[in-house]
Amino acid sequence: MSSESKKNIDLSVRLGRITLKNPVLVASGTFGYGEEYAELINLNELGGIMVKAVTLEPREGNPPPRLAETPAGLLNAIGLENPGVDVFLKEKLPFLRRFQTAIIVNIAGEKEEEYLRLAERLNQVKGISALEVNISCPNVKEKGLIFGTDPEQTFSLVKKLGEITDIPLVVKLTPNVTDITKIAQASQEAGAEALSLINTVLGMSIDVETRKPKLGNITGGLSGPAIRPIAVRMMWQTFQKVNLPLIGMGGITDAEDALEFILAGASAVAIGTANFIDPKTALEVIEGIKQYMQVKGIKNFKDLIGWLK
Amino acid sequence: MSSESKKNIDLSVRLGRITLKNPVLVASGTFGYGEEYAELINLNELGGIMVKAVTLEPREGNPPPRLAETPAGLLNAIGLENPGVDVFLKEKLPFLRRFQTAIIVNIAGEKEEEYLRLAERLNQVKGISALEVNISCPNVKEKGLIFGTDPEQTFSLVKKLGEITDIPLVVKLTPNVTDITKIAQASQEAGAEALSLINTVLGMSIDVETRKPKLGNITGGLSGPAIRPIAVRMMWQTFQKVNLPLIGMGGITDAEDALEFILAGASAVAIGTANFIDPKTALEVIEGIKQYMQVKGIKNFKDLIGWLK
Amino acid sequence: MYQIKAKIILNKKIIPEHYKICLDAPEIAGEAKPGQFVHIRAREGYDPLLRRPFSIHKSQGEKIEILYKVVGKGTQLLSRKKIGKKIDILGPLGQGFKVNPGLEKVILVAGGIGVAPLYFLAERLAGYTHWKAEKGSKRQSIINDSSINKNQLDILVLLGAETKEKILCLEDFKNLNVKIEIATEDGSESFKGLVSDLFFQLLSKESQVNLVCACGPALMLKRIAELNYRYKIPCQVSLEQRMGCGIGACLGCTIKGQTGYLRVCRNGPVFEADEIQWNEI
Amino acid sequence: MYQIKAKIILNKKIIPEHYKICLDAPEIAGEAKPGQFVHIRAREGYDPLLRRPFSIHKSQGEKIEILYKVVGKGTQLLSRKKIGKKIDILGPLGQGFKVNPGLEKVILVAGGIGVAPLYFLAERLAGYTHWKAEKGSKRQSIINDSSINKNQLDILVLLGAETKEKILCLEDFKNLNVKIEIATEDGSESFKGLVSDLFFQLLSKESQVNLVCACGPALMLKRIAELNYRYKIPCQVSLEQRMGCGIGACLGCTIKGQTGYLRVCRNGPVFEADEIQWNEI
Ligand SMILES: Cc1cc2nc3c(=O)[nH]c(=O)nc-3n(C[C@H](O)[C@H](O)[C@H](O)COP(=O)(O)OP(=O)(O)OC[C@H]3O[C@@H](n4cnc5c(N)ncnc54)[C@H](O)[C@@H]3O)c2cc1C
Ligand SMILES: Cc1cc2nc3c(=O)[nH]c(=O)nc-3n(C[C@H](O)[C@H](O)[C@H](O)COP(=O)(O)OP(=O)(O)OC[C@H]3O[C@@H](n4cnc5c(N)ncnc54)[C@H](O)[C@@H]3O)c2cc1C
Ligand SMILES: Cc1cc2nc3c(=O)[nH]c(=O)nc-3n(C[C@H](O)[C@H](O)[C@H](O)COP(=O)(O)O)c2cc1C
Ligand SMILES: Cc1cc2nc3c(=O)[nH]c(=O)nc-3n(C[C@H](O)[C@H](O)[C@H](O)COP(=O)(O)O)c2cc1C
Ligand code: FES
Ligand code: FES
Repeated sequence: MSSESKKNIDLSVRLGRITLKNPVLVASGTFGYGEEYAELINLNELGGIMVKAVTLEPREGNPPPRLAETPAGLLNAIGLENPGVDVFLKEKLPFLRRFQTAIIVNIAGEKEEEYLRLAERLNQVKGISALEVNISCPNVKEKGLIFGTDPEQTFSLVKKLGEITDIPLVVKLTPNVTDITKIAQASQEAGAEALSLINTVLGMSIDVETRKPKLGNITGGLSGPAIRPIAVRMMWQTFQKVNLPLIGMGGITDAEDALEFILAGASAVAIGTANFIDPKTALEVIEGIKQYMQVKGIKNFKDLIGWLK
Repeated sequence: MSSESKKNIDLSVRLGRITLKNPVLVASGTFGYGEEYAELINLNELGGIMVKAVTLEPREGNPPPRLAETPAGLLNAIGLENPGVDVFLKEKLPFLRRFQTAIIVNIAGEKEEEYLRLAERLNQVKGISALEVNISCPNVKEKGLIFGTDPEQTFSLVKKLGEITDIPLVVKLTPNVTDITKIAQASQEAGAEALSLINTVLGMSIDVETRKPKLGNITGGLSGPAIRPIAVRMMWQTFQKVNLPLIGMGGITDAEDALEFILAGASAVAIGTANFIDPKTALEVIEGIKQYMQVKGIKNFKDLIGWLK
Repeated sequence: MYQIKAKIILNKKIIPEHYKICLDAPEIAGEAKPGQFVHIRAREGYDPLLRRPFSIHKSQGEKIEILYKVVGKGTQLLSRKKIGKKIDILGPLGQGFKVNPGLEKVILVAGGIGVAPLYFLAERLAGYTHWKAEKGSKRQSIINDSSINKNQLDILVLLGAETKEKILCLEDFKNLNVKIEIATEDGSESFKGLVSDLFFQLLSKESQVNLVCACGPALMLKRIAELNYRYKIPCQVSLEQRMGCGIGACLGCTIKGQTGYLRVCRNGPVFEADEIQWNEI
Repeated sequence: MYQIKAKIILNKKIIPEHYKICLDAPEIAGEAKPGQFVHIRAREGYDPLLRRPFSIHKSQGEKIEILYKVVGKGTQLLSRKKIGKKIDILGPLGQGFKVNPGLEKVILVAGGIGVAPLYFLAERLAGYTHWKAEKGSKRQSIINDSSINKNQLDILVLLGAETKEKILCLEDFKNLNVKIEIATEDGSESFKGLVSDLFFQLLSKESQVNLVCACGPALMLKRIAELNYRYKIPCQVSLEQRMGCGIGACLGCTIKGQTGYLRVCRNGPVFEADEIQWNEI
C-alpha cells in the first residue's frame, strides 16, 4: 500500500479533555520517568507516558527479590518505591516535559488524605495531561481494604480529588474484584475523565527447593501476556457499562494484542511488561495499528473503538 | 536413592472423611468420565477422579468454538454439556466404579433447587467418595449472580446440601471474587468437608481479523499455567483463614507446580488442562512428589502440607 | 490409541508453506485407518500450550506421514524439527472414512491441504495398501483385504488449489492409477474455479456415484454436502475444529449435529454429511 | 546503550554446562567496559518471557564474548543457538569496575562463573586491550590508555571452582602473564577449600593491595567484602539480581545499600563493597 494512504490515517484520539496524538501509551511503573528509555527510543512518538507512581513522601519499596517470572507472566512487588512528589517535580518532570507527548502522572497513597494532598501539590503544575489515580493500594485507615475494591471508597476519593484539582482524572482499576464494572461506574459518577484497566492481578509463586516465596513481599502483581484474556474480558464488560473513554492494558506485546482491547472498547492502550522485553514495542504497536486500519479501510482511529462484531 | 526408601514413603492423605491413596487427582471437566483416558493410563494409580460436571437434566452446552488458546493458557466455554444425572448413573458411574480410586462427582445447577435434587438423587448411590459442589454457575433465580461470588448464597446452598446428603461435600471456589477467603469461610461454616480451588478465571479473546470473539459464548474460563500464580496465591490466603483440607488446582503441569500448592497449604492437588497436553501428567506428578519427599527426608505426605518457610 | 515419542525420519518442504513429515510410529501405523488423525505436541513448554491435530496422510509399515501447511506457531515449529529428533504424538484418533464393500464409483474431493487424508483413503481404496481388520471395534462396515481391488472400483479424485503451483500430491495420485481432475482458482491449470464448482459440473456427467468423500475448508464441505444431498449421493466429510484433549474427554471440539453436539475428535473427524447441521457452519 | 540484533559468530561448550558465545556487536563492543553487561532475549515468544543478563566477558574489535553456565530455560535455549543466527541484545548496561590510575597491586577473586567479567577486567588492567575514553559520561575515574601498562601493575587472580575440571579461563589468564592462584572445593587442584578462604590466607602474605575486585556467588562476595573491610582494602564486587528491564526503569532488581535500595542494573552491577548492606544478603 502506498505511503500516501498511510498519511491519511488519523490516529489521534480524545479521552475527555485529554488529547493523544496516537492511542499508544506506556504503562505506569514499567517506564520509570522516561529517562532510561529515552536512550533507546524516541519518546516524541509515544501517545503518552504514564509515569511510575508518585507518593506524597518518598517510599523505599519492598525487600528483594521483587520480581519472579511465571508462565507468560511476571510477578512484581516493587512496593511503590519512588522519591516522593517533591523530587519528582524538581528532578523528573522537567525532563519529561521536554517531549511532545502526553504526561500522565500516576498517584498513590495509603490514606485518602495523601491522595488529596498530592493532587493539591500537582494542581498548578504545568505539563501534566492527567492524573492516573492508582487505587490498588491498601487503605491503611480502613483496615487495609484496597480502595479500588470498594465502590464507595472509590467514589469518595475520586469525588474529592475532582474538587481539588482541574487536571483530568484517570482512575486505574484493579482486576482483583468480583465485578469491575461496579468500580467503573462509581468512578464515572464521581467525575472521572477516563478509566484505565487493568492493574496487576494478585499472585504468588514459591521456590520449592528453598521452600520460600519467590518474592520478598510474599505476594505480588501478575502482569504480562498471561493476564491478557482477563484484561480483555474486563475491558469488554466495562465498555458496556460506562460511557467513559477507557485505556486498556494487560499483556500487550504487539498490535494484534492491542487491537483486541480496542475492538473490545478501549480508546487507547498502554504497554507495560513488554517494554522490558522489547523497548520498541510501543512504536511497533503504533505502526501495526496503522497497518490494520489501512487494510481494513478505516481512516479515523475512533472508528475502531468497540468495533467487535 | 534406593527403592527401599521410596517404599517407605506414605502418600496417603485424608480430607475429612475422604481418604485418598495419594494426593493427586484429575480436575473436573478435563478428564470426562474417565473412559477416554483409561485407554492411555492406569486409572488405579490416581488419587482420585473429579468427574465432569453433572446436572439434573441433560445439557447441550455452548455453541462452538468452545476453546481458544492464549499465552500459557486455555479459554474454554463448554457450557456444562453433560447427559444429565440419570444417564451418568446408568452409563458412566459403573465404569468408574471399577477402579481403585476416589470418585468425586462434580455437581452443578442454575437454581438451588437443582443442586438439592441432584444431591438427593446421588445420596444413596454407592461408590461416590464426595460431591464437588461447582458454585461457579450463575444463579438464574438471583438475577444471574454467580453462587460462588456471594458468601450468603454459598452458605445457604452448602448448608442445605449437607442436610440432604451424607456424602462428603467439597466446595469448589471460583477465583472471580474480591476475597476468596470469605467464600471459603462461608463454606466451612456451612459444613463443607473440604474445599477445592480454583475454578477457571473469566476471560475473553478476540480474533482481530474476523473481529469476533474467539469463543462462541464470547467469554470463557481461563485455565492452564497462566493462572497458576493466581491459584497459588488464593491457596495460601485460604490456608491461613480456614481449617478445612484444601485441594489445589490451576495450571499444574509437573511435580514442582504441584508442590507450590502443597507448600502453600494444599492437602491434595488436581491436574486439569495439563491432561490434554500430556495424559501422563498426573502419574508423573505422583512420582515427582515421592522423589521430593525422599530428597527432603519426609516420610509422610502430611508433613509437606503448608510447609512454606 | 497410543502416546508415543516418534522419531522423525523425514521433514521437508514440498511446495512453499507445505511440508511432509514422516514418523517412525509402529503402533500407530499398525492401526491407522484413512480419516484418522494424530495429536502432536509441537514442543515442550508453554508456547504453544496445546497439541495440534493432523490427519494421517500415509501409513506404511511402521511409518506414518503427515502433510501439513504452516499457518501459525505450532506448524512453524513442526516445520523446523530436525530429522532424528523425537516428537510426542497421540494416535490414531477418531473415526475414519467408512467404506462398504461393493462400491463401484467413488469421488474424492480435496480442497487445498484437505487432500491429506484423502490420499491415504485413495491408496487403500485402490488396493495398494491394505485395510486391517479392527480388533474388537464396534465399527460397522469396513472394507477388508479381499473385498476390494483396483479393478472393481472406479476412483475419481478432484484436486482443488489456488494456483497450479499449489496442487498437492498429484504425482502420488498418478501412481495410484486413479482418475484425476483439477480445479485452480486462478485458472492456471485445468478448470478455473472452486473445486466444489468442478464437482458440481462433473456430477451431471458422472452417473452411479456410490460415495463422495471430501476434505477441505468448511465452506467447501458445506457446498459439497448440499450438492450430494440434492443428488442423493452418500457423502462423508472430514471436519476440523479447535481441539483440547483430542480423545473425546473435554467436549471442546464439538460441532452441531442433527441430534446435538458431536465431538469432532471422537465422533469424527469424518462424518456422514447428513449428520451435520450445515446451517450452523 | 543500544538494542541490536547481533549475529552469532561462535557458540560452543568449553566444559560441561559452560559455554562461550561470541557475538558480532560493533556498537556494544565499541563502548563496553569491564563489569558491564548485556541483556539478552533467549528467544521470541513468551517462554521464557524476560531477557537474561550476562556480563561481558571479552570485547575486542567489533565482537563481544559471553561466558555462561546453563542453569535453566534461558541459558539452555542460548546454548542451542546456531552460528549465523541473530539474537536481540541490549547493552552495554550498568556501571563497570572503577579503576584509578596509580594502582600497584590488584587482586581479582572469581568464584565459578563469576570469572566472566573479571577476565575482561584483567585484560584491560594488563594493558592488552585498551580502555576507551568515555564520551560525555559522568563516570569519575577511569584509567586511560596511557596511564597503565602491564609493568606497573601487579595483578593476582584467584580462581575458585568445585573441582579441577571446572576451573574456567585458566589458559586465558596465563596468556595475560598475571599471577594465578587456584582453589578447588574438593582439593583436586592446589588449595583445597573456598576461594574466599584462599583469599583470606593470601591476605596475610600480600601487602600493599590497592584494590580487590570480586565476582561470584553472593555469600562468597559477602565473605570477601567482610575481609576487605577488616583489612581496610578497597573492594569492588559485581552483584546479581533478577532483572526486568535491565536499564533502571522498573526498580525490580534492587538490593539494599547503605542509603536505601540500589538498582543492580543501573547503579551496579559493580558496587563498592561498602555501599552494600551485607547483613541483608
Ligand atoms: C482432525 C483435524 C485434522 C487436521 N489435519 C490437518 C492436516 O492433515 N494438515 C494440516 O496442515 N492441517 C490439518 N489440520 C489443521 C491443523 O490442526 C491446524 O492448521 C494447526 O493446528 C494450526 O496450528 P498452528 O499453531 O500452526 O496455528 P495457530 O496459530 O493455532 O492458528 C493459525 C490459524 O489457523 C486457525 N486454526 C488453527 N487450528 C485450527 C483448527 N483446528 N481448526 C480450524 N482453524 C484452525 C486459527 O484460527 C488461526 O487463524 C487438521 C485439523 C483437524 C481438527
Ligand atoms: C549483572 C548480571 C550478570 C550476569 N552475568 C552472567 C555471566 O556472565 N554468565 C552467566 O552464566 N550468568 C550470568 N548471570 C546470571 C544469569 O543471568 C542467569 O544465570 C540467567 O539469567 C539464568 O537464566 P535461565 O533462564 O537459564 O535460568 P532460570 O530458569 O531463570 O533460573 C534458574 C536458576 O537460576 C536462578 N537465577 C536465574 N537468574 C538469576 C539472577 N539474575 N540472579 C540470581 N539467580 C538467578 C534462579 O533462581 C533459578 O534457581 C548474570 C546475572 C546478572 C544479574
Ligand atoms: C514492575 C511493574 C511496576 C508497576 N508499577 C505500577 C505503578 O507504580 N502504578 C500503577 O498504577 N501500575 C503499576 N504497574 C502496573 C502496570 O502499569 C500495568 O497496569 C500492568 O503491568 C498490566 O500491564 P502489562 O501486562 O502490559 O504489564 C506496574 C507493573 C509492573 C510490571
Ligand atoms: C475444558 C474444561 C472444562 C471444565 N469443566 C469443568 C466442570 O465441568 N466443572 C468444574 O468444576 N470445573 C471445570 N473446569 C475447571 C477445572 O476443573 C479446573 O478447576 C481449572 O481448569 C483449573 O485447573 P487447570 O489450570 O489445571 O486446568 C473445566 C476446565 C476445562 C479446561
Ligand atoms: S478435543 Fe476434547 S473432546 Fe474433542
Ligand atoms: S532491572 Fe529494571 S531497574 Fe534493574
